[in-house]
Amino acid sequence: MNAPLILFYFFEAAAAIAAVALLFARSVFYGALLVIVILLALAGLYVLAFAEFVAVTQILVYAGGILVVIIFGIMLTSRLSGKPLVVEHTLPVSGGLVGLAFFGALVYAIALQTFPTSESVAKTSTTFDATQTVGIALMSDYVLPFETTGILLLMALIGAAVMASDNASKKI
Amino acid sequence: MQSFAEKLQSTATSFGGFVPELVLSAGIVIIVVAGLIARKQPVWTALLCALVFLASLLFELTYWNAYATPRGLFSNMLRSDSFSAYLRIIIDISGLLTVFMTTRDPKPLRFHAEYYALLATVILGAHLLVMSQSLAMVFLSLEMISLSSYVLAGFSFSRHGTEGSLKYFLFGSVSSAAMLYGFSFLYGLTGTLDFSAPEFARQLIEHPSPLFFVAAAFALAGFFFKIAAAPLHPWVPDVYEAAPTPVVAFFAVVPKLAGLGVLARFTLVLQAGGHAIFDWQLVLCAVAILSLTVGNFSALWQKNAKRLMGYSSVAQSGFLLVGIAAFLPQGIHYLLFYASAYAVGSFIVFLYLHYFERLGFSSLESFAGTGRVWLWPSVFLLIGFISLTGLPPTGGFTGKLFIFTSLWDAYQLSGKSIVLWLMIFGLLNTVVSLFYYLRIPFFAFVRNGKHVATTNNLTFENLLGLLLVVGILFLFFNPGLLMGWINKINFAL
Amino acid sequence: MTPLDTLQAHSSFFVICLGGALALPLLSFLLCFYVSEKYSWATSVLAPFLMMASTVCAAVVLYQAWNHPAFTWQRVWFSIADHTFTAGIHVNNASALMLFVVTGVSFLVHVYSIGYMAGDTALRRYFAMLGFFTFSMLGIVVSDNLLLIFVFWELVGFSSYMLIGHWNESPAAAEASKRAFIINRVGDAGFLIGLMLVWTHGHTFNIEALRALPLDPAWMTAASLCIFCGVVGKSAQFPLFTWLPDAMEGPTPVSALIHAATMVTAGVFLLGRAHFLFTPAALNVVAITGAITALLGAFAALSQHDIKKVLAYSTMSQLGLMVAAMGAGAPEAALLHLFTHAFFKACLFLSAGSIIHALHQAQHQSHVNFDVQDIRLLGGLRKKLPFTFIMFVVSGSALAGLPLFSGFLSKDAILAALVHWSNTGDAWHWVVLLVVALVSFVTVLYTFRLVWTIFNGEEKSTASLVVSEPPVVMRAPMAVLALASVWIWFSWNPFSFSGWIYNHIGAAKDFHGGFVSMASAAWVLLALAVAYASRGRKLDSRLLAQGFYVDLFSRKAIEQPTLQLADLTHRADKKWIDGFLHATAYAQVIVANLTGWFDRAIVDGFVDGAAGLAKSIGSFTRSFQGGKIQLYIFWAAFAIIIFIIWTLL
Amino acid sequence: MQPYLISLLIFIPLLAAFLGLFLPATSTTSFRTLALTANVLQVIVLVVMLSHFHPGGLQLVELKPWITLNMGSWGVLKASYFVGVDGLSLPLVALAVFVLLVATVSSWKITENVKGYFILLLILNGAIIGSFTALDFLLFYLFFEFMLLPMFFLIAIWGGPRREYASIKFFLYTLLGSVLILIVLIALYVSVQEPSGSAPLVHSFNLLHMADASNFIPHALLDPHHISKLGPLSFRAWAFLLLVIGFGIKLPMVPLHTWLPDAHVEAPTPISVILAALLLKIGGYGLARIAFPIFPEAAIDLGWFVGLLGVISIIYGGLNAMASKDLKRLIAYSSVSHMGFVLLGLSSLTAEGTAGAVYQMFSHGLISAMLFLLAGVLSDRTANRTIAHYSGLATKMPTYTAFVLIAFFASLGLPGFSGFIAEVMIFLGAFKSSSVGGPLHESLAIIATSGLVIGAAYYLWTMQRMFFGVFNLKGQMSPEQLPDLNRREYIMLVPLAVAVLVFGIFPQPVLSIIDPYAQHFAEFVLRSGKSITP
Amino acid sequence: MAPVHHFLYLGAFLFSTGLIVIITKRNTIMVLLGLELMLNASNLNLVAFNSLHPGSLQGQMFALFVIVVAVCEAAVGLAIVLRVYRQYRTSVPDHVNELNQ
Repeated sequence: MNAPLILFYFFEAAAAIAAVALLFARSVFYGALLVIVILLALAGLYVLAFAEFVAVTQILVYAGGILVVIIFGIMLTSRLSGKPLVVEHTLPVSGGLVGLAFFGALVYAIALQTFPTSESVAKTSTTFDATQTVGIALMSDYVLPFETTGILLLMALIGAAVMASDNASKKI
Repeated sequence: MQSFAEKLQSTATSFGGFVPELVLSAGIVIIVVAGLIARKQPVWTALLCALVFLASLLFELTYWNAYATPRGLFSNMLRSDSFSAYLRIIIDISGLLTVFMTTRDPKPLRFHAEYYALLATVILGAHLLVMSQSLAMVFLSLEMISLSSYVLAGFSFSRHGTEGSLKYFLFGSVSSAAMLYGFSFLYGLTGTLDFSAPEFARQLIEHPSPLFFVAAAFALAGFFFKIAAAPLHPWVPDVYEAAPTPVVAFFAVVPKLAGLGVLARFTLVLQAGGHAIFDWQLVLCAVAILSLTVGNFSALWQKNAKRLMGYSSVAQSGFLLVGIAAFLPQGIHYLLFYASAYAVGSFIVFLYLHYFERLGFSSLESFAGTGRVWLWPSVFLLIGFISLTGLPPTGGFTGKLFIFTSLWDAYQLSGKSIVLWLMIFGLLNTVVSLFYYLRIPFFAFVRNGKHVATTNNLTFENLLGLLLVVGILFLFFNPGLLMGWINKINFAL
Repeated sequence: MTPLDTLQAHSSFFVICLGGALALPLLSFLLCFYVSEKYSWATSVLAPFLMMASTVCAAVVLYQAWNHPAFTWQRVWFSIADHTFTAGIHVNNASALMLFVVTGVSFLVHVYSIGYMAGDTALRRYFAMLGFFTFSMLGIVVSDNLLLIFVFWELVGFSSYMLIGHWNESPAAAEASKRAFIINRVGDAGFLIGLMLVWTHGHTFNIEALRALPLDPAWMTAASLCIFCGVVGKSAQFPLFTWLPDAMEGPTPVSALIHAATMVTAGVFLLGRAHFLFTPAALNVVAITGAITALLGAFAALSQHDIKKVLAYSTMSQLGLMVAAMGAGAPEAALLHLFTHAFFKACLFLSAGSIIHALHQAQHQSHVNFDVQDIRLLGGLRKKLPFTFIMFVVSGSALAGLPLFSGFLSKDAILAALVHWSNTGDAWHWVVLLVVALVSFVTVLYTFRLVWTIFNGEEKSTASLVVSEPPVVMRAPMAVLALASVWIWFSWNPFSFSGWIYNHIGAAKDFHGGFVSMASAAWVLLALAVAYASRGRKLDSRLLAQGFYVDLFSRKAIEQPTLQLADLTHRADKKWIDGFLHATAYAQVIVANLTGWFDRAIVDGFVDGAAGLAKSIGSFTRSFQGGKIQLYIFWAAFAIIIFIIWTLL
Repeated sequence: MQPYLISLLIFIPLLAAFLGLFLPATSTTSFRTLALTANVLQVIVLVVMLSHFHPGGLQLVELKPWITLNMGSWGVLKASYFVGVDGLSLPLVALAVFVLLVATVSSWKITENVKGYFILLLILNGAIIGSFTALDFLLFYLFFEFMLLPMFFLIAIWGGPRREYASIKFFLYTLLGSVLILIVLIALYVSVQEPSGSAPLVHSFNLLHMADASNFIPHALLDPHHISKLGPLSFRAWAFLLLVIGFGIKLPMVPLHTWLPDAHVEAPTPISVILAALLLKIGGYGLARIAFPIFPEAAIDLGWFVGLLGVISIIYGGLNAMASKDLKRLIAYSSVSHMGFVLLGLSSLTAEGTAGAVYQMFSHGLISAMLFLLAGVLSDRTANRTIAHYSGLATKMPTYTAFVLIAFFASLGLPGFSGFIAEVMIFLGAFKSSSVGGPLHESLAIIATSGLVIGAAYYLWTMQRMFFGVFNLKGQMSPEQLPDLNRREYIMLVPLAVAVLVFGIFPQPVLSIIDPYAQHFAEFVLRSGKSITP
Repeated sequence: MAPVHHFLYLGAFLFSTGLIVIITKRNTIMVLLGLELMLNASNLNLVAFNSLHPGSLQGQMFALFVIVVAVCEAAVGLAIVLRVYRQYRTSVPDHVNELNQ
C-alpha cells in the first residue's frame, strides 16, 4: 500500500466520518465545522485525482468563502436566543430510510458498473500542468459557460441583495 | 486536436448565431446600470426591458432562415436550430407580455431595475437551456433560470412571498443537485458531457446498466422539476399562490417551455431511436399520467385562483409530456403547436386573473357576480380557460387533438398498452379539468355578487386580451398558418 | 280488380253516401268544437241532425251494397322502402249493415241525449266526442287493413276515455276513464304484436291480400292470438273486463252507445273480419275465453245492485256468447247476435237512463237524496213510469231471449252453432255448450230480477217523489229501439234465425235449428218460471258483486306492484345511478386527498408511527393544512427511489 | 344562392349574435326583435331549401377546404367545411328552425339579463343547425362542443333553484360523452385516408370517406380488413361502443340519463324546449350519421346491445315518469322513454326501423316542445310544478287542459298524432330485424310494447290527478294566479299542435324525404357490415 | 491511485447523507449544509471520472462551474433564509407554513 493510497483512504474516512457526525449533529455551528472538514477532505481527494486546480478552488471558494458566509448566516439567525442553537429532527425514520435506500441503490448500481477510460491511466503523470490547461480551456472551449457563470454570479448577487434588503421587512 | 487559434476562430464565428442572447446579456447589464441612474422611474426600466426583449425577438425572426440549418455553437456547447429558435420566440413574447403585465400594477414596484434584470436573466437562461446540448450548459442555464426565479418568486416582499421563495429555493436546489449528480454519472458512463455526441448514444446502447438508468432518472428529475411535472411538483401551488401574478404567468410559460425543449432533446437521446434497453416511453407516460392525476384532482378543491392555476400548470405539464412521449417526428411539431396554444391561453388567463386581482378578487368565491359587471374581461377569461381545457373553438383544442393524434399513432406503431391508457386517461382528464377551469367563470357569471362599478372596456389590457383571444381562436380556425411554420422545423439531433 | 274498377261498379251516389256516412260524424265533431260557448245549445241540434244525415247515408249504402260485390277503395297512406301502407275502405254486407246499425244507434243516442244532457256545462265537448266516437267506430267497420283498424281501434279507446270521463270533476269518473283506456291499451299492445307478426310474415296489412296469402299455421296462430288480445281488451273479455262495469260512471247515453254499437262490439266485429286468420287452435282459445266471460258476466249480473252495473255485466256476458260463437266457427251467428244485441241493449240502457233521469229530476224538485241507481231502493215504478216500464220489458225480453223477440233468434243461432261445433269437434266442446246454455238460463234470472225489483212491488224511497216520464226526445229513441227488438226485423219466422241477415253476412252454414229452437224456448220458459219462483230471494255474494275480484286482483297483483316498481326505479335512479355519479364525486375527493398526501403531510404520523404515534397526532391536523417543504422533498425523493428500485428489480 | 343555403342557415343566427354584442344591454325589445328576425330569416331560408330539395341522396352540399396541414412523412391532415342535407338531416334541420322560432317566442318571459340570454340563444341556434348539417367529423365536433357552453350558461344563469347542480351535471355528462367521441375521432382520422390513394397520404375528417371500408389505411388499428383485438372486442367494436356511449349520453340512454331530469327541471322553459326537442336528437343523429355507418360490422354484432339499451330506456324511463312528482321531471323521463325508441329503431337495421327512428326524432321534437311549453305555462304562473299540489285544473283552465290533453295523447302514441307513425314503424322494423339479418331479436320488440301501456298509465294518471276532480290547490297558491292561456302562449302552442296532428295524419311528405335515406342506411350497414366480417 | 469506485461510493454516501440532512434537520441553515454535501458528491464524481479521461478536462471544468454555482446558490439561499428569519422570526422550515390557509 503506497502513500497516496493511504492518504486516499484517510481522506475518505475523514469525509465519511464527518458526514455521519453531521447527521447526528444538533448544533448548526458544529455542523458547519463538520462540513468544512468534509470539504477539506474532498480537496485532498481532488489532488489525488489529479485535479489540483479544482482542489485549490475548493479550499478557497468553498471552505474560505461559502462557509464563512454560512457561519455569518448562523450568527444572524440565532442572535435572538443567544445560546447555542439546538436543532430538532423531523421525519427521522422515514428520512433516514429514504437516504439509506438511495445509498443502497447507488452502491448496488455502481458496484455493477465498469467505466470506460479513454486512454491508459498510466500515461498521465503528476506533472501534468492542469492549471495552464484549465486557463486555456476557459478561454477557448469553455468561454460560453465561463461568461454565463459571470452573468449568473452577477444576478445571484443582485438577487441576494434584493432578498436580503432590510427595508423589505414588512410583516403582513 | 484543434489549435488554440482555430478554437478562437470557431468561437468568434459562433457569436454569429448568438446575437439574441448577446442582446439579452447586454440588456441585463444595461438595465442594472439604468436602474442605478433612474431609481425612481420604473417606466423607463420597463420600457428598456421591453425593448431588449423586442430586439431579441426581432433578431430571432431575422435569423429564422439561418436557423434552418442546425449547427453547433461554442464547441458544440449549444445547438442553433429552428426548434430552439421557435421556443425562443415564444419565450421572448412571453417576456414581453410579462413586462406589460407588470407595468399594469398600480403599486410601485420596488427594486424595479433588479426585477427586470432578473426577468431578462430568466429569459437568457431559457434561451440557453433550449439550445444546450452539453450537460454543463444545461446545468448552468437551468441554474440561471432557477436562481433568478427564486428571487422573482419573492418579489411581493410579503411573508407569503418569502415563504414561496424559500420553498421554491429549497426544492429547486435539491432537484438540481440530484440532476447534477445524475449528470456526473452520465459523464462517467459516456466520457463526454455533450449528450448529442455520437459516443454518448453509443455508450448508452452498447453498455446499458442499472447505473445508467439511475443516472438518467436523476437527470430527468431536474427537468421534471423545471416543467413542474409530478412527482416533482409540490412547490408549484405554494409558489404560484405567493408570487406576484405577472411572475406566475411568466413561470407558467417560460421555464416550462425551456425545460420542455431540453427534455425533448434529452429524452430523444435516451430513447436512442428505440434501441435503448430501458423503456423511456413508459417512464414519460407514467409521469404524464401522474401529473395529470395529481394536477387535475388536486386543483378540484382549491379555493384560491392562483393556487388553482398552479395545479392546472402541473396538469398541463402532463399534456405537454404527452407530446414528447409519442417519440414521433410529428409529435414534436404537435408539441410545439400545443405549447404555443398553451402559452397564449395561459397568458390570457393570467392577464385577467391579474386584472381581477387588482380589483380585489383572488379567491374563487370573490369572483361571484363579476361577469355581470366586467363582462369583457370575464368573457376573455372564460375563453382562456376553455382553451386550457381544450375545447373548441380554441387553439387548445387543436393542440390537444394534435398531440393525442401523435399518441394514437405511437400506439399504432408500438402497441404498448400504456400509451393507449395515457390517451384515454388524458382525454378523460379533460373532463375533470373542465370542472375546475370553469369554476371561476361559473362564479363570475352564475353566482350573484354585489358590485357597483363602471368599467372602461377600451383599455390597452383589453385590446391585448382581444388580440390574444383572436389569436387563440385563429389557432383553431386556421391552424395551418402556424402549423405550416412549425412544419418547417427540422427536429433532429 | 283495380280500385278504379270497383269505383265504377258502384254509382257515384253510393260513394257520396258512403263518404257522407263516414265524414258527417267527423264533421259533427269538428263543428261542435267550433260553436262558441254562448251558443252551446246549438250543438244539441246540430249534432243529432248531422248524425241523422249520416244515418240516412248509411241506409243508402246498406241498400246499395247489400248483396253486391264488396266495394273497395285504396290510397297510399305512406310508403317506406318498397312497402306501402295503404288506407282503404272495404264495404261488404256485414260492414254495410254494421255501418247502418252504428250510425242508427248513434243517431238515436244523440236524440236521446238532447233531453238527457240538457243543461250540462260541457255540452259541446259531449256532442263532439259522441261524433268522434261514432266516427272512430265507423273507421273500424269500413277499414280494409289491419293497421287502419288499429288506428281507429285506439281512437275508439280515446273517445271512450273522453266520454266515460265526461264528468271529470267526479273522481270516480276520472278513475274509470283512465282505467278503461289503460286496460284497453294492454290489449292493444297485444294487437300491435300481432301486427308486427303479420307485417314480418305477410308484408301487408290488407285483409283481402292477407286472405289470399299462403300462410304458415304456426305464426298465424301466434298472430291471431295476439290480435285476439286486442279483442279481449276492447270487448271486455276475461280477464280484461273490469273496465266495463267501471265505465258506468259515464253518462248513460254514452253507456248505451258503448254497449250497443261502438267500442265493445268492435272486438267482435274484428273477430268476424279477420276470422280467416284464426287457426283451429286459436279458435279454441277464443271459444273458451268467450265461455268463461259469458259465465262470469252472467253470474256477476245476478248480484249487482246498480241498474247500470247489472246491464254492464249482462253486456259482458252477451259479448262472451258472441266470442264463444266466433270461437265455435260461426261468425254469422255472432254477428247476428251483435246486431240484435245492439238494439235491445241500447234500449235497455236508454230505459235505465230514463229512470235515472226521471228520478233525478224528481229528487231535484223535492230535495231528497239517495242513489237512484241502486235497485234495492227502487220498486213499484210501473205506475209512475209506465212507458219506460214497457220499453224495459220489451228490451228485457229480448235480452232474456224470450221467443218472438230478436234475442231469441240470435241466441238460437249461437246455440245451434255450438251444438254443431260440439258434435264435430273434441269432447270438451260440450262443456262450452253447457256453459252457454247455463248462461242463457242465468240471463233470464237476472233480467227478470231487474225488471221485477224496479217496477213491481211497493215503492220504497221513491214513494214521496213526484216522478214524471221523460220528454219525448228521450222517449222516441227508446220506442224505436224497442220496436227493433222484436223478431220481425231479423227473420220472418220467429223461430228460425236464418233470415236475411244471417244468410247474407257471411258464408252462412245452415244448421238444423229446429230442435234447438224448441229446446231453447222451453229452456227459457223454464228459467222464467224459476225466476218468478225465486223472485224474492236475494243473492248476496261478495264474490259475484265484486266481479270475482278480478278487479281487486289486478289492482293488488298488477297495478300496485307496477307502481311500487316505478317507485323503486325512481329511487334507484336517484340513489344508485345518480348516487354513482355522486360516488365518483366522492371518489374525486378521495383521490384529491390521496394526491394531497403528496403535497401535504397526512402521512407525517403514518410514516413516523414507529418513532411515536402520540407525538405526531398533534401535528397531524396542522400538517393537513399546509405544506412543509421538507415533506415535499421527502415525498419527491420517496417517489423517485421507489420508482428506481421498482425498475431495478 | 342555392349553394349557400345551409351556410346561411348556420350563420344567420351567429351573425345576429355578433350584432347583438353591440346593442345596448338596456333595450329588451331590440334583442327580442333581433332574435325573432334571425329566426324568421331562417324560416325563409328553410322554405327555399325545402323547395330545392328532392328526395334522394346528399344535397345542397357545400365543400370548402378548411384546414390542410402537410405533416411531412405522416401525410396531410385535411378538414373541410363540408355541409349538406339528406333524408336524415333535413327533417331535423326543419324541426330545429321551427322549434327555435317557438323557443324565441317563448323567451319573452325572460326579463333578466336579456342581452346575454339572447346572444347565447342565437349561438346555440347556429351550433344546433351546424351539428345537424356537418359532414366533416371535425366540423361536427366543433358544433357539438359549441352547443355545450351556451347551454350550460343558459341553464346555470336563468334556471331554477337547483340550477347550479343541474348545469354542472349536464355539463360533466355531456363533456364526458364528447371526450369519448373525441377519442374515436382521433383514432378514425388517423386511420382513414382520402380515396385518391396517391402520395402524400391525406388524412381526412370526411364522414363519407370514413364510412367506406376501402379508405382505411392498411394495418391501421381501425382497418376493417385487419381486425385487431383489444380484450374481448376488436378495436372497431370498442370505437363503436365509445360512440354509442358518447351519443347515448346525449340521447339520453339509460343508465346515462340522470342529467336530463335535473337539467330539464331547472332549465327555463325555452331552454327545456330546445334541450328536449333538439339537443337530444343530436345523440340519435350522431348514432345514425357516424356510429352505425362507420362501424357497420360492430353495429351488427353489438346492435342487440344497443336495442336492449333502447328497450331498457323505454321501460325504465316510463316507470320513472310514473313515479315522478314533478311535472317537468315526468316529461323529462318520458323523453328518456321515447328516445329509447330511437335506439330500438336504429339498431334494427331495417328501413322501417330507421325511418321510424328518424320520424320519432322529428315527432318527439314537436311533441316534447309542446309538453315543455305546457309545463312552462304552469311554472310561469305559480312556479310550482308539483303534481300533487293541483287538482281539477280542467274547470279553471279548460283551454290549457285541452292542449295538455292533446300533448299527452300525442306523446303516448295515439294514432292521428305523429308519434304513432314513428312508433309503429319502429316496432315493425324491430320485430322484422332478425328475419332480414338484423341484430335484434323479436322479443325486444315485444317487450318494448309494454312501454305503450306504461306511457298511457303515467300520462293518464297525471291527467287524473292534476286536471280532473274538484278544483283545489295546495302549497301557497291562489286561484287568481291561474288564468287560462294568453294569446302568446296560444300562438306558440297552436302551430305545434297542428304540426303534430298534420304529420300524424299525413306522414308521407316527411317520410318521402326520410325514405331514401332509411333504405340506404339499412341496406348499407347490413351489406358493408356483412362484407367486413373476417 | 485508488479505483474510481471508491470515489463513487464516497460520493454516494455524501449524496445520501446530504439528502437525509435536508429532510430531517429542522433548521434552514443545516438544510443548506446538506445541499452543499449533495453538490460536493457530484463534484467528487466529476473529478473522479475526469481522471479516467486524462486527455480532456470536461469533468474538472464542470466541477469548477459547479463550485461557482454553489456559491451563487449559497448566496441566494442565505439571503432568502435571512429574509425568512426577519419576517417569521424562525429558521425552522416547518414553521414557515402560511400558504394555503
